[in-house]
Amino acid sequence: MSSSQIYTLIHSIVLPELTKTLFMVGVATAVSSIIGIGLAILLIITYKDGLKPNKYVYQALNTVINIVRSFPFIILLVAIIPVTRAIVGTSIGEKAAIVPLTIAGAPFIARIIEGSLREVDKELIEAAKSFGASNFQIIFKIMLPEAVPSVISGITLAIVSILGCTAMAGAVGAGGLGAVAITYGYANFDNTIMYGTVFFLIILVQVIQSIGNYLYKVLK
Amino acid sequence: MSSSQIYTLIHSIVLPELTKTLFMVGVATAVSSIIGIGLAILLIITYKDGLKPNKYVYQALNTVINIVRSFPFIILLVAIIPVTRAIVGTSIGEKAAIVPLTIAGAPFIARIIEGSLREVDKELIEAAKSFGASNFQIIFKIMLPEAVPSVISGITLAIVSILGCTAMAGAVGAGGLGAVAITYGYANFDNTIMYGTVFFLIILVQVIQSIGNYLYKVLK
Amino acid sequence: GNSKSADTAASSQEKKSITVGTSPIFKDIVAAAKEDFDKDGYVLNIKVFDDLVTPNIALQEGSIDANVYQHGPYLEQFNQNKGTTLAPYNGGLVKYFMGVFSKKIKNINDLQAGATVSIPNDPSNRSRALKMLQANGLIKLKDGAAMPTKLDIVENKKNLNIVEMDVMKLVSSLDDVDCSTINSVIAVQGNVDPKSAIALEDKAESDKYSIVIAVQKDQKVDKTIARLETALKSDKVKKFLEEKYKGAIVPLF
Amino acid sequence: MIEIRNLQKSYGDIKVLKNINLTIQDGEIYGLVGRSGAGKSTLLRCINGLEKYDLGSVKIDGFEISQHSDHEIRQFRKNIGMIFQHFSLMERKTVYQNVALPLECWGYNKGEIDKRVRELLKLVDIEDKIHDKPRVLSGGQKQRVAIARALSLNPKILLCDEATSALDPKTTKAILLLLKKISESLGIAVVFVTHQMAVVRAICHKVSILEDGEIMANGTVGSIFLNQPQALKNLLGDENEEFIAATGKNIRIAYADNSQILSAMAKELDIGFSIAWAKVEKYRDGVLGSIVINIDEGNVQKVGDYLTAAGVKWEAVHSE
Amino acid sequence: MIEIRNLQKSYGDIKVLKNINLTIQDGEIYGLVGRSGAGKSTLLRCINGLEKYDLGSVKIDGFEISQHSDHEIRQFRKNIGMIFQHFSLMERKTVYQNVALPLECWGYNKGEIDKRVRELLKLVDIEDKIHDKPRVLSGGQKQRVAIARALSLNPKILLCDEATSALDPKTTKAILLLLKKISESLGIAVVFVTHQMAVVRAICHKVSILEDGEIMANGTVGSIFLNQPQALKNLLGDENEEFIAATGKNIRIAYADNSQILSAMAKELDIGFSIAWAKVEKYRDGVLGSIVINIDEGNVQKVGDYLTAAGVKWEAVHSE
Ligand SMILES: Nc1ncnc2c1ncn2[C@@H]1O[C@H](COP(=O)(O)OP(=O)(O)OP(=O)(O)O)[C@@H](O)[C@H]1O
Ligand SMILES: Nc1ncnc2c1ncn2[C@@H]1O[C@H](COP(=O)(O)OP(=O)(O)OP(=O)(O)O)[C@@H](O)[C@H]1O
Ligand SMILES: [Mg+2]
Ligand SMILES: [Mg+2]
Repeated sequence: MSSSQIYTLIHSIVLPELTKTLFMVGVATAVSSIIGIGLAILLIITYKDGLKPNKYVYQALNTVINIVRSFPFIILLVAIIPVTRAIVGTSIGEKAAIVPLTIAGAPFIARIIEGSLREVDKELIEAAKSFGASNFQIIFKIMLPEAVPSVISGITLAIVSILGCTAMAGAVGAGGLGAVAITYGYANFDNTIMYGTVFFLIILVQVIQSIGNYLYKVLK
Repeated sequence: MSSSQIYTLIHSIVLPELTKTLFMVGVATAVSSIIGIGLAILLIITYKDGLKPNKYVYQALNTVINIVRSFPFIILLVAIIPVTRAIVGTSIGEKAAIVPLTIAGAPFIARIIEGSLREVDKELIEAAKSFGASNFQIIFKIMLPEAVPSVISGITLAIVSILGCTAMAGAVGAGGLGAVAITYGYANFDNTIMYGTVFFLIILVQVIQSIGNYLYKVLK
Repeated sequence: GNSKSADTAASSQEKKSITVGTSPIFKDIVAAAKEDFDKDGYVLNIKVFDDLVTPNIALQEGSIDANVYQHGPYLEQFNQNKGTTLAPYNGGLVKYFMGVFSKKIKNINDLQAGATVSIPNDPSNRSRALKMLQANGLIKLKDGAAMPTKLDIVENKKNLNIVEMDVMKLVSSLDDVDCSTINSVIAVQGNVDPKSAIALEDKAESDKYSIVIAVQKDQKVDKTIARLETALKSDKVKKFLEEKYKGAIVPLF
Repeated sequence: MIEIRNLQKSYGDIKVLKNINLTIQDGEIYGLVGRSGAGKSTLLRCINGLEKYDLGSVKIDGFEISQHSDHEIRQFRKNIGMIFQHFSLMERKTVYQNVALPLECWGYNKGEIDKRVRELLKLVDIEDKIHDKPRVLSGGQKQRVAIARALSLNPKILLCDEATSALDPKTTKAILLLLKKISESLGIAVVFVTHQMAVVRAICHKVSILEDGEIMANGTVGSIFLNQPQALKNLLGDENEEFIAATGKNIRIAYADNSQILSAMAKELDIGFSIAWAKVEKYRDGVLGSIVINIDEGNVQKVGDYLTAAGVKWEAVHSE
Repeated sequence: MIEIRNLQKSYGDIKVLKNINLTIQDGEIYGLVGRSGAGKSTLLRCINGLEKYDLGSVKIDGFEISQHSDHEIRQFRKNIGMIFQHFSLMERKTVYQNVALPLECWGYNKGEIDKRVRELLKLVDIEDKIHDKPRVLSGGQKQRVAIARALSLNPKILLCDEATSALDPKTTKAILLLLKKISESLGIAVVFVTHQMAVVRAICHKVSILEDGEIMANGTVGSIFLNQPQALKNLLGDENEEFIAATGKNIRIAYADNSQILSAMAKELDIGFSIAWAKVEKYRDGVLGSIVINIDEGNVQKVGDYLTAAGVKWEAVHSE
């Protein structure tokens, strides 16, 4: 690759698409983390040994999560177009991509956080009960704080997976590094663009993972 | 949907494609679990506080995992065609799809298992050291067994994610339920096939998740 | 109130900035037209969709003003199945053709029983590929299937193993299959000489599949779309096509 | 007041608590002793409802946990502090935050919390580790944090599960003194599960001995240690092996109050004795214990008669 | 033989061990006592190399852990059993599997393992929980499993970190007897960290008192308890408050061997005394302890002279 090619690649593709990618991944991660954590909490609370066991709610949530996770992403993208349009006013572009990314990300994160919360020592929960902590407090002051490091590494995993999904968001014209790698690189048999963009994706993943590992270490 | 349509759907699509799907997911999960667990163990061993800290090995593995995770799946599919051909003799069909599925699954599983292993109580590892357990034994007789429930829920998560990827494996002519849902249902404007196949995907995910949850409960 | 209605009037006839959806394959052609279009304050926004369904959905919902990626029959079928109200804007723009390519055989009749044939897995190319195989006497399709799929094969004498896959993968699949049905655009981009085809789609057949500019039936920006058409059908674009695709994409203007 | 009536609890087939009856008054420090696995921790956990029971009732000031709403149970538990056998500290919070947690949960304001936490950490003498996480604490330090946390809400009832097992003698004394003071001044009931008889003697008014989920003996500490019921012997083990008696006979004397029985006996009977074993300790407000004296075989009859006449409990103990 | 020379260890700025020197012979049971946080556990963990130290050396039969390969260290640790303060049992393995684990790791065959595990579980009296997971065990039951595990490989050195803190008195005695027997018959060295002075008296030959990371007193158990060094007093706390003396004076007598000093004194001086406090216990093979007698103020001089003449250590202690 000549240096002028590299310059063009970076200027006309990488920088603008990187911004889009960060925007999509950032917003989708933030929102799906909130939803995912919420779902995970509900799962943990209503679980058989949970704070407020409720078979029906648990099963319902469990099933909804499984259903959403069952959809191939591209089908999900289209199936929820009415929802997307209702939320962002259009079904194309990076804003529109955030909705399916979030909907796909949330149940994934829910499962991960559910796993982290399940590993919190039962004795700590009992200790909290013993001084009269409410279920709300047990979740937010005991379980979540104790699970923070493993929640962090779970969310790091999720961010990278969501980043992977943004590549498919090219289907709704959202752009982003992954989509460019596919539409300009892969679909055009242009290895320069393909591997060039993937290279920046690699750097991005490396950065995300390093931040995740660092936070884990600090918080542990 | 009429009953004859359902019959056709099940007979000519669901059953053969389900078999393919199970084959791909099964083999890919098995192999990528083995590789992923291996990688996770190496990460844990060579980590700063690990049993045999080694900055270089750790960083190298970490980077390789990040690189593989950076590739959009469809690009990975192309990028490793020579590898696929070397392993299974062809780059098309469900056998060929197993290679990229495995390569994409392994680093994902590695990250999940790494997380599970990191949560194993340090005191247990010390106890094992105190009676002279080898590093090998500490990994296989203490850390992995203690982490089994969380490994199980991690692998459950991975299976569902790999199942999601099989939909994209249609790109190399692998077929499978997800690919049919996309190419015959979605792209062919056939909602019967699309939602029909997705329905079976949902059942599949539900079954996978239930087995995972059950094993978790029993093993915990 | 006054200025607003003026705006609406202007945009209904000649919106100065339009967005056109396209696919990875046709994005370069649209891009080649951009220079001519982008004069006198007009702006052409190009949105590349990595999918064959979403550009039409986007067009129907009004998120884009036109799209350039599909052939007429596909658009028709789409309207029928999805209840959309899209229409081609005038006639065809360009066309490409399907061919059978192989690294193993020189003549399509040499295809052994049980041979593996790879075909595209998207409906617009798949149907053409299957019809081409039928035309070459390899299979028989159910009568009247407008966009046939593998499920519509009623006879497969040579018991061919037909593998559907992503169009982009067809070229690389040549190493693994006995032959492959690849359209000329993909072939040329994948460094396969379209002239090396061992069988070709009927000319009459490929004429049916000319790529169109699709718009909403009751679209309100007629003048701007006309400008788009003009830009696309320019000599500049023609030259670009000849240089880049070497006959794999045939201009219909 | 804690009233436990006909309490029963099983884990699967194993009956862990069998028909427990117990009444603990306000201001009383109640010892719960018994062999490992006897069900002490389980009984304690039934009191604040962390453990469900199969039959019977546990009432605290008339409040029966199984009949109340979540909200009421929380309110109820606010008044019951518990020190857990395994400490159960939050690993990711500092010492300060661990002790502050109950206060935060009950909505105390920052100033109050700060004051109370510092005061408690001073009481348990762990101020120097205030911003450390439990991970870096020694066993005894963790236990002290657990004690501080249990006291944070000024409970009316305190449940202590081997709350001084990891503490050195001096710290143990200080903590016991603290508990005694709190109990006396505020009239709170303390239930103290322990294996340390010295602890029972030092602060408990009453004690129950659990054996395999049953209360086999209970009463005031004085009566239990004086009367040495079989349950106590089972718990303490055969102590014979502890006495050296190369020659002569060993006689165990139950020693209570400040009597001069030994010097008087030496003089009156004009005999000599050595002490083979003794444990006489201040027990709340008197002294209490046993002394095993070693006398010549020939003097056994005399000594026995003398002690009986003086109204002192005694028995001959067999040496190895 | 364990030889510790000039051992130093810090966590950040905090010096946890300051210049520790200690020699422990084979067959010796060595007590390590000290206040909570004094560094006992840390010192113990330095012995088998679980903790790295900053300066000094720890040698076991001449083997210094920092100078050896992994393989040698494993072999070395095989001979050092350790009972952890927090038990450190594998949560997902049964009692049986926990005890079998070290044996499995050292490649014993199934039959040997089964025999040894059952034998050990019988020794610590926990056979009835053999297939239970630690989660359902009581504190003392867990501790017994930890003890069994530490003994599984027939170690030559046994490191015990408060190994009987969760056990009832009878079980404690049984375990101590077991350790003593093992140590005597196999000549193994036992290092016993504990807060229970009774344990020290019962089985230890020698004892060191740690204070803030320094050994402030050490010697045979007899000499330490007789001489009552300041470090011991610091550890046990001020015991004055334990004596009741409404009237008269309290005198503490260091009581050793089977002397008849008290009866003789009563007769010869013709005085009466009551016992305000006493702890006389069998210590390994003799008796040892202190007795605090309460006498009339007027007799103090007489009694003092008498005791001094008889060569008995004594001191006047102040009551509240
Ligand atoms: N969750 C459980 N499932 C089954 N059995 C249990 C469970 N918890 C406790 N047990 C059993 O109940 C019995 C009583 O346990 P508990 O913890 O109350 O004993 P404890 O008197 O506190 O003993 P220690 O002094 O050793 O702490 C034990 O035999 C124990 O194994
Ligand atoms: N990982 C660590 N990081 C920092 N400080 C530590 C760490 N481990 C122990 N300490 C500190 O070292 C000191 C000695 O701890 P150690 O556990 O040896 O005490 P100990 O004598 O065993 O006390 P206890 O009788 O309470 O168990 C304590 O003050 C403790 O806070
Ligand atoms: Mg207990
Ligand atoms: Mg310690």
